[in-house]
Amino acid sequence: ATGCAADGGGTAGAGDGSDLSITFIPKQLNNPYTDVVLGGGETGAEEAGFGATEVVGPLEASASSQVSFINAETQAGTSVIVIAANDPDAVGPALEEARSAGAKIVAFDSDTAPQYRDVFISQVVAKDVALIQIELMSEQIGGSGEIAILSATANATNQNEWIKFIEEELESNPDYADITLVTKVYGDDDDTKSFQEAQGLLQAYPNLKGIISPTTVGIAATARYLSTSQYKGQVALTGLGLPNEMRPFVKDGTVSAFALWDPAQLGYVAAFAGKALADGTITGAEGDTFEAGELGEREVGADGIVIVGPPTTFTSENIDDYDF
Amino acid sequence: MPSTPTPVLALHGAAKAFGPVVALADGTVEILPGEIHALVGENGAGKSTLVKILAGFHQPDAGDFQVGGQPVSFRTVADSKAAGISVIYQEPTLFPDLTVAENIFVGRQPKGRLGLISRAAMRGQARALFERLGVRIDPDRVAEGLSIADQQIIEIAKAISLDAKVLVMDEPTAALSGIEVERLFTVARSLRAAGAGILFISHRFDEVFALCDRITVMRDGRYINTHITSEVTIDKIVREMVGRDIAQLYPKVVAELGDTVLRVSGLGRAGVFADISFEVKAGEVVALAGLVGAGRTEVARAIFGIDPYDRGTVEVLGKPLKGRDPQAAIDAGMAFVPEDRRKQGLVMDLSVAHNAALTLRNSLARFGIINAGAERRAAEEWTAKLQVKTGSQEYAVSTLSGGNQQKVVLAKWLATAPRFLILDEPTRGIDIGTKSEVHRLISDLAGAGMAILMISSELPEVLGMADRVLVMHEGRISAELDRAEATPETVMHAATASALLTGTEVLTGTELPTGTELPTGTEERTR
Amino acid sequence: MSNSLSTKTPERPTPALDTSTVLRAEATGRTGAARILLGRDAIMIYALLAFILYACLFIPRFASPVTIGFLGLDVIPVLLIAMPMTLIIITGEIDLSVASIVGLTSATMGVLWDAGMPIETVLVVSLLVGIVAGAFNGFLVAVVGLPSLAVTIGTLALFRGLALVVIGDNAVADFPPALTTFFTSKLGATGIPTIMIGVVIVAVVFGVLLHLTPFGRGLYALGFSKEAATFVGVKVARAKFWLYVGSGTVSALAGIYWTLRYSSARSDNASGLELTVIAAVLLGGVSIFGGKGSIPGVIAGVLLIGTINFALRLGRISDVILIIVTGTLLIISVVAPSIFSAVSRWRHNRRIRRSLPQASASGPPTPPHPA
Amino acid sequence: MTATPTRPADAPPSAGPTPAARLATVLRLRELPVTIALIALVTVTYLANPLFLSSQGVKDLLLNSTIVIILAVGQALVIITRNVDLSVGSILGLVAFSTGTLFATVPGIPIVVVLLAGMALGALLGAINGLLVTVAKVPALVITLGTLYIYRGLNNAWAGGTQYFAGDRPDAFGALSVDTVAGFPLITLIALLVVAVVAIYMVGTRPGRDLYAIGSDPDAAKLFGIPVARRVFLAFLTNGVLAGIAGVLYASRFNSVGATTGTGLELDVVAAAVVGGVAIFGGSGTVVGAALGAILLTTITSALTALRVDKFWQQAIVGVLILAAIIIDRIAAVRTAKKLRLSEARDV
Ligand SMILES: Nc1ncnc2c1ncn2[C@@H]1O[C@H](COP(=O)(O)OP(=O)(O)OP(=O)(O)O)[C@@H](O)[C@H]1O
Ligand SMILES: Nc1ncnc2c1ncn2[C@@H]1O[C@H](COP(=O)(O)OP(=O)(O)OP(=O)(O)O)[C@@H](O)[C@H]1O
Ligand SMILES: [Mg+2]
Ligand SMILES: [Mg+2]
Repeated sequence: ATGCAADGGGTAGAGDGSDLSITFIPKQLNNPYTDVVLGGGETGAEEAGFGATEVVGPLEASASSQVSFINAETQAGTSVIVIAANDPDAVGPALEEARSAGAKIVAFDSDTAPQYRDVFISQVVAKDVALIQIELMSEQIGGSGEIAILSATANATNQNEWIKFIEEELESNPDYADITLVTKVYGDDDDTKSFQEAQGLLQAYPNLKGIISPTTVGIAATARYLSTSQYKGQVALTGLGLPNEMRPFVKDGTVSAFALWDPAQLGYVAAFAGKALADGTITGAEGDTFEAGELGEREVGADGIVIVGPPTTFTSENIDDYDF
Repeated sequence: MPSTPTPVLALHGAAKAFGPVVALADGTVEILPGEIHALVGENGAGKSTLVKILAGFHQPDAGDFQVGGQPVSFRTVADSKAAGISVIYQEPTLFPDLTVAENIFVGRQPKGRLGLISRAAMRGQARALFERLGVRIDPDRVAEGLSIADQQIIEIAKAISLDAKVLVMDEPTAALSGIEVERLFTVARSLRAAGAGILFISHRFDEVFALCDRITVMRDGRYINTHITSEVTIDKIVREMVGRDIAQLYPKVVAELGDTVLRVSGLGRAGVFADISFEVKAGEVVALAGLVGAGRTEVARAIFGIDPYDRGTVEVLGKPLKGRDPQAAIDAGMAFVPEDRRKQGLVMDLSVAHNAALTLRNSLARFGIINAGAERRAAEEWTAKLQVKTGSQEYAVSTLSGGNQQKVVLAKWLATAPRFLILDEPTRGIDIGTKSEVHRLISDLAGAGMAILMISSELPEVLGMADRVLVMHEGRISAELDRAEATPETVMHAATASALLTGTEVLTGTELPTGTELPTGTEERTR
Repeated sequence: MSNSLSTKTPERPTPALDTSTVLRAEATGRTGAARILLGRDAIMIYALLAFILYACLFIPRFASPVTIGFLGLDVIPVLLIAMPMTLIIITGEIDLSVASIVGLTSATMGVLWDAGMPIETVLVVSLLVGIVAGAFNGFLVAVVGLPSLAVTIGTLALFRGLALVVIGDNAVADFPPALTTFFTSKLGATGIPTIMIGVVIVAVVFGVLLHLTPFGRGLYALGFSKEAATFVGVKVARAKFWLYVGSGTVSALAGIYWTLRYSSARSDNASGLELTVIAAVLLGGVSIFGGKGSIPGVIAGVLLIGTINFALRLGRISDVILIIVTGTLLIISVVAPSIFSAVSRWRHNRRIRRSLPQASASGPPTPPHPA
Repeated sequence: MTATPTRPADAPPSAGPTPAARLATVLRLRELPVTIALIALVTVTYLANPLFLSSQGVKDLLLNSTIVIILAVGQALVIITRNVDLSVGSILGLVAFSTGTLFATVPGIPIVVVLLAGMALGALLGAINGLLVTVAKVPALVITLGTLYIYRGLNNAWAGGTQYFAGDRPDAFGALSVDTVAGFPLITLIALLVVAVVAIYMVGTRPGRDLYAIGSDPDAAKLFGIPVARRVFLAFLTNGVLAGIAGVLYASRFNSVGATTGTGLELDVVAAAVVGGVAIFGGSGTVVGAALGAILLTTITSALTALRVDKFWQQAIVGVLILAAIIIDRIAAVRTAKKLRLSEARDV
């Protein structure tokens, strides 16, 4: 599934790392997006030369449910813990304990508070993600009208950051002066709930021109609602989605364009960053660099953030080229 | 012996045990077609158990059972019904949420179009049945809240509507008034004429002798004898039922009376009882007699503070007692042995010791913690005095026999050293041996100066134990009789007398409780 | 006929007149040590010990003080709430709103702290919120007399909804570090969380209340039969009311713990915890019909689920297995006793059938027939 | 004061209920409060936001309640027998995922076959509940709490990270929740059919009435000879089948089905039945009431959104509604009981 890992035939990592172990703790198991990320992570971990790779995590994405998994990993003496935090603070104390027991902490996908981790592997520059979504939306609604945002959980770190940038951009950029953001709603990354929130939006705001959903579950559910309702083609939809999930809605015209990075790269880079931390090649300080397999060298930016790559825009033209 | 027709139903040597208790050791009865057959015996003789075996509800542990000459073995109630046996149980088995009509026809509702239940047909048939029984009950009201008498009538309607070969009636008349009983008899006789066999259970000998062709006597779970009614006397039947001299069973010692311990004046609760006034003195045993459903238990519960009352006062030793507060009653020196020991008297899963000390739990505690040693000692004292037979104080009471359970209930109340004791059916369903022990105890307690109010449905017990008898009828005290005045006739008359009058006569002079809502459409809803 | 019965009960004085002839000389039951060692609670405790032994031997790194620490911190909320829940279920009622009270308390803490109140005030007010929530349940169940299952499904939604109203989608995290570290600190090298002292106190209070006080005796009576309890002077409504207040209070304590342990106050904290608590309590031997159960059994039940949970995570076995194991244990724990009692009833009946005379042996009497 | 004086035992019984009595019967209906609440809610919302009753609005309302209606009807059956089934959410999840799996692995499989398969799976899971409850004679609350966990665990184990999306299923299947007949989406029509069939069964057939008798007094039912175990088993089985139907329709209606589908639905469903006037201790209530309860609870969410009420208030309002329903029910019961006690009483 990971385009990047497949075509490179990457080199196996250093031989001396086989006693190192890495564990991925996603927000929630059994989530398709997560599965793609973890697929990349496992490939990366193998190439980077970890002796043992594990994936553990809660079945429900709640703030505190990740803590006991971190605890168990601490006790198991895992060398690198890679985590996508459901809540930036709730996992903090547990991660501190893991660190003091010698583990290196890599946050990916969704950050923890910066003091609890060594590096954060970010999809893309947060602002870029925000900008591309508002840009796509503006194009589709002709630069004016009411829009709404349908997000994941109200506390999701990454979504909230993007939303913040979107709001700032709407205020500051004169191109978007005629666009008003009327409301933000939350589908909790639950298909049913997102579906009904989408429905409610359209009823409550009859003049709504478009919806931005910066979450894969939300955009798919909204697309499904729009495609089966009278609003199909009338209300624009964009955001971040998985090509495989969105394909039918792009084909039937419900959605004309949406964006995403390659999720597999996220896991892939996280594994290499973990290896570099464990080996002591980097400390997570700004300016540190490490080799991320076939993706080449990566640099740790301000606040310990590593950027993976630019987002891709998917349209009916290119969507068939991707399989994730 | 003349050749006889095949019995429609014949049961021989049926036995049934519940855990350690043998409820029925030799249940035997034969019912001929076109006969009304009485089954008599003391409380706990095993009559209802036998009925439940006929009904297929209990499977006998032993015995031989034939219907229409064919051996049968019922595994479920449905089997028995299918074999043409229709049963009225002693305790009403109505479904409170269903309508009256539906209660009658559950499981065999008349069907109308499309094979669906036809409510109209059901209503019509129910009305026809009630007409036959000469009563008016709205078939469309729910059964919840019906009086015991109405419930009983519905049970009867249900049973006769089955057109069964055998009709079994376990104390159907216990809650009925004279008119209703007469109606029931008319119906029973017509069923007999149509060739059905009827098994009739009653504690009222006048009914048994008026209605039945033959009488089977049971005692202590065993078949004793069967008589042709016209060839036997009440005396003989009673001797066979009791099997011993009454005097020996009721060792009454008249005690010297002391001060008034309990004074009840003008107690009333709308719709349940009214104008209840009486006194009980130290050393006195006052019996509260009456038919089942007369409201005796309700009065006792109100006195003890379990149920509320609207009017009147209760005084213990001259001090007025707060209503609706059993703890206050206990503190004032009252004790109450309730009628249903399984549900009201005991916590079946707790040990004998914990049960016996339950009433003392507050006084056994020091700094809020129960002193386990003191608890055990308190429990042991009374269970030993009453000779409760148990392997250990730590056994759950559910493992004891009924008689021993009743002794634990008595123990737990006597442990509070009460001045006034209410006994509601103190010997219901316990064996004769324990029964006489309980009677001796009652005498001893009265002798020691305790005031006792005893509710009993057993006339011999009432007559044998009481210094004074209060008879209740339809929620009022209809007679107060001295020990000398109290005979089976005077008590029964007071318990039923006014029911023999017509409704209007009963009503004259009855004041309406003030502030009572008059429900609209009552004549439609009720009889 | 009567001989065959009475020979079995030689010590009874009046066998010939006795309907309730006892077949066996004495009722069966267990006394003293046997009663304690073979009871339902004891079985739970054995199961717990057996599992701990297994985990120590076969699950790498399980046998370490670190386990005690993490395990302790994990089970605290369930352990706390299980205490009042045990008492409530013993009286035959239920409280489904506990997890929502945790959420409401947490939300209240977040908002008040965020508004700049001193932490002492925040804690007191949050605790009061829990108490009021419990009293509200208690009022509806005990005073108005509504079915607790329905009431607490309603307040489950209501309290969680109020939590949302209070804090919305915010999360408050910046609680005083001294406090949050205290909540995860351990007692020296033992690995036992410091806060466990408080939990033990709560457990002891409820254990004593249930097993050693007049109030507790009354609760068993109440759970077995409301009537039986009323007759011995138990104030039914009052007892139930205070139990729900207790439940609200302890749920609030759990909410405070939750918020400070994870240093995160949110409206969705502990959502779904009610079923976990109830499952643990039932597993601990409390009968859903009331009247049966004990605090030691429940503690063993909570710890058993907690330990299995932790061991599975340590062995990196998916939570999927945990869910299935929890469900299966729960079913076995209620089905097994009923199978045992069915078997023993069947054996008892068979014995009775053998010991009772058969009808054919006694010969049917020939009652007179009307001429 | 009572009917006693007018008790001429042989007075002719009247022919049928008077109009006044009929009105009284209507007023005593347990479904009345929920119906009034629903009408009031819809009216108020419509006046504030006419879009609420646009054709799309109505369609959405109906679609939203469809799944819960079916589940509430099944739950009502079980509750009426004085039991409860907490495992319905997990059953729905398993069936929904197996529906997705069927479409994905057997291309071209007819929709009817999938529906039947879903019902069969639901029946199996419901039968397991029913067997455990009736054979082992243990409380349904405990058993179904156990199977809630087990079924959910099985679904998680089976599905893992796999999810099936709308695109994996034939268009005709998705169209079930899009196409309308007379303004009613097809899946809603299926739900209404289910309500009608079960309602007729409960009102018009003997086994249906037996369920009420059992819930009203289980001991009396046994004494009376009703096959209690068989009927209760049947109620659990039927509930399983209905949860199965709901699971299949869920897959038609929503975008994705996977490991977590149906989580947390159980209490909503019980709440819907309770709000609809089904007594939690059995014996009374109707499936139509339960369906109305389901509609009310799902509509309230949409209505509050349409009214732009802060979404944070929604859940609290749902809680208040549930409490109001049981309190109203209680008040009615107490009043009836008092009336009956006084009217039935002897002249004291
Ligand atoms: N289910 C049961 N479990 C234990 N003991 C029982 C049970 N049913 C009846 N018994 C006992 O069996 C004995 C006989 O009871 P039964 O009800 O048959 O008497 P009865 O002749 O009908 O008395 P009554 O005239 O009071 O109705 C009693 O001692 C009673 O306590
Ligand atoms: N919950 C109730 N609602 C309405 N009426 C009731 C209720 N409980 C009892 N009654 C009525 O009160 C009357 C007294 O009932 P109860 O059976 O307690 O009398 P009793 O004299 O104690 O009889 P016994 O002790 O022999 O059973 C009955 O006629 C019954 O209809
Ligand atoms: Mg009897
Ligand atoms: Mg009585």
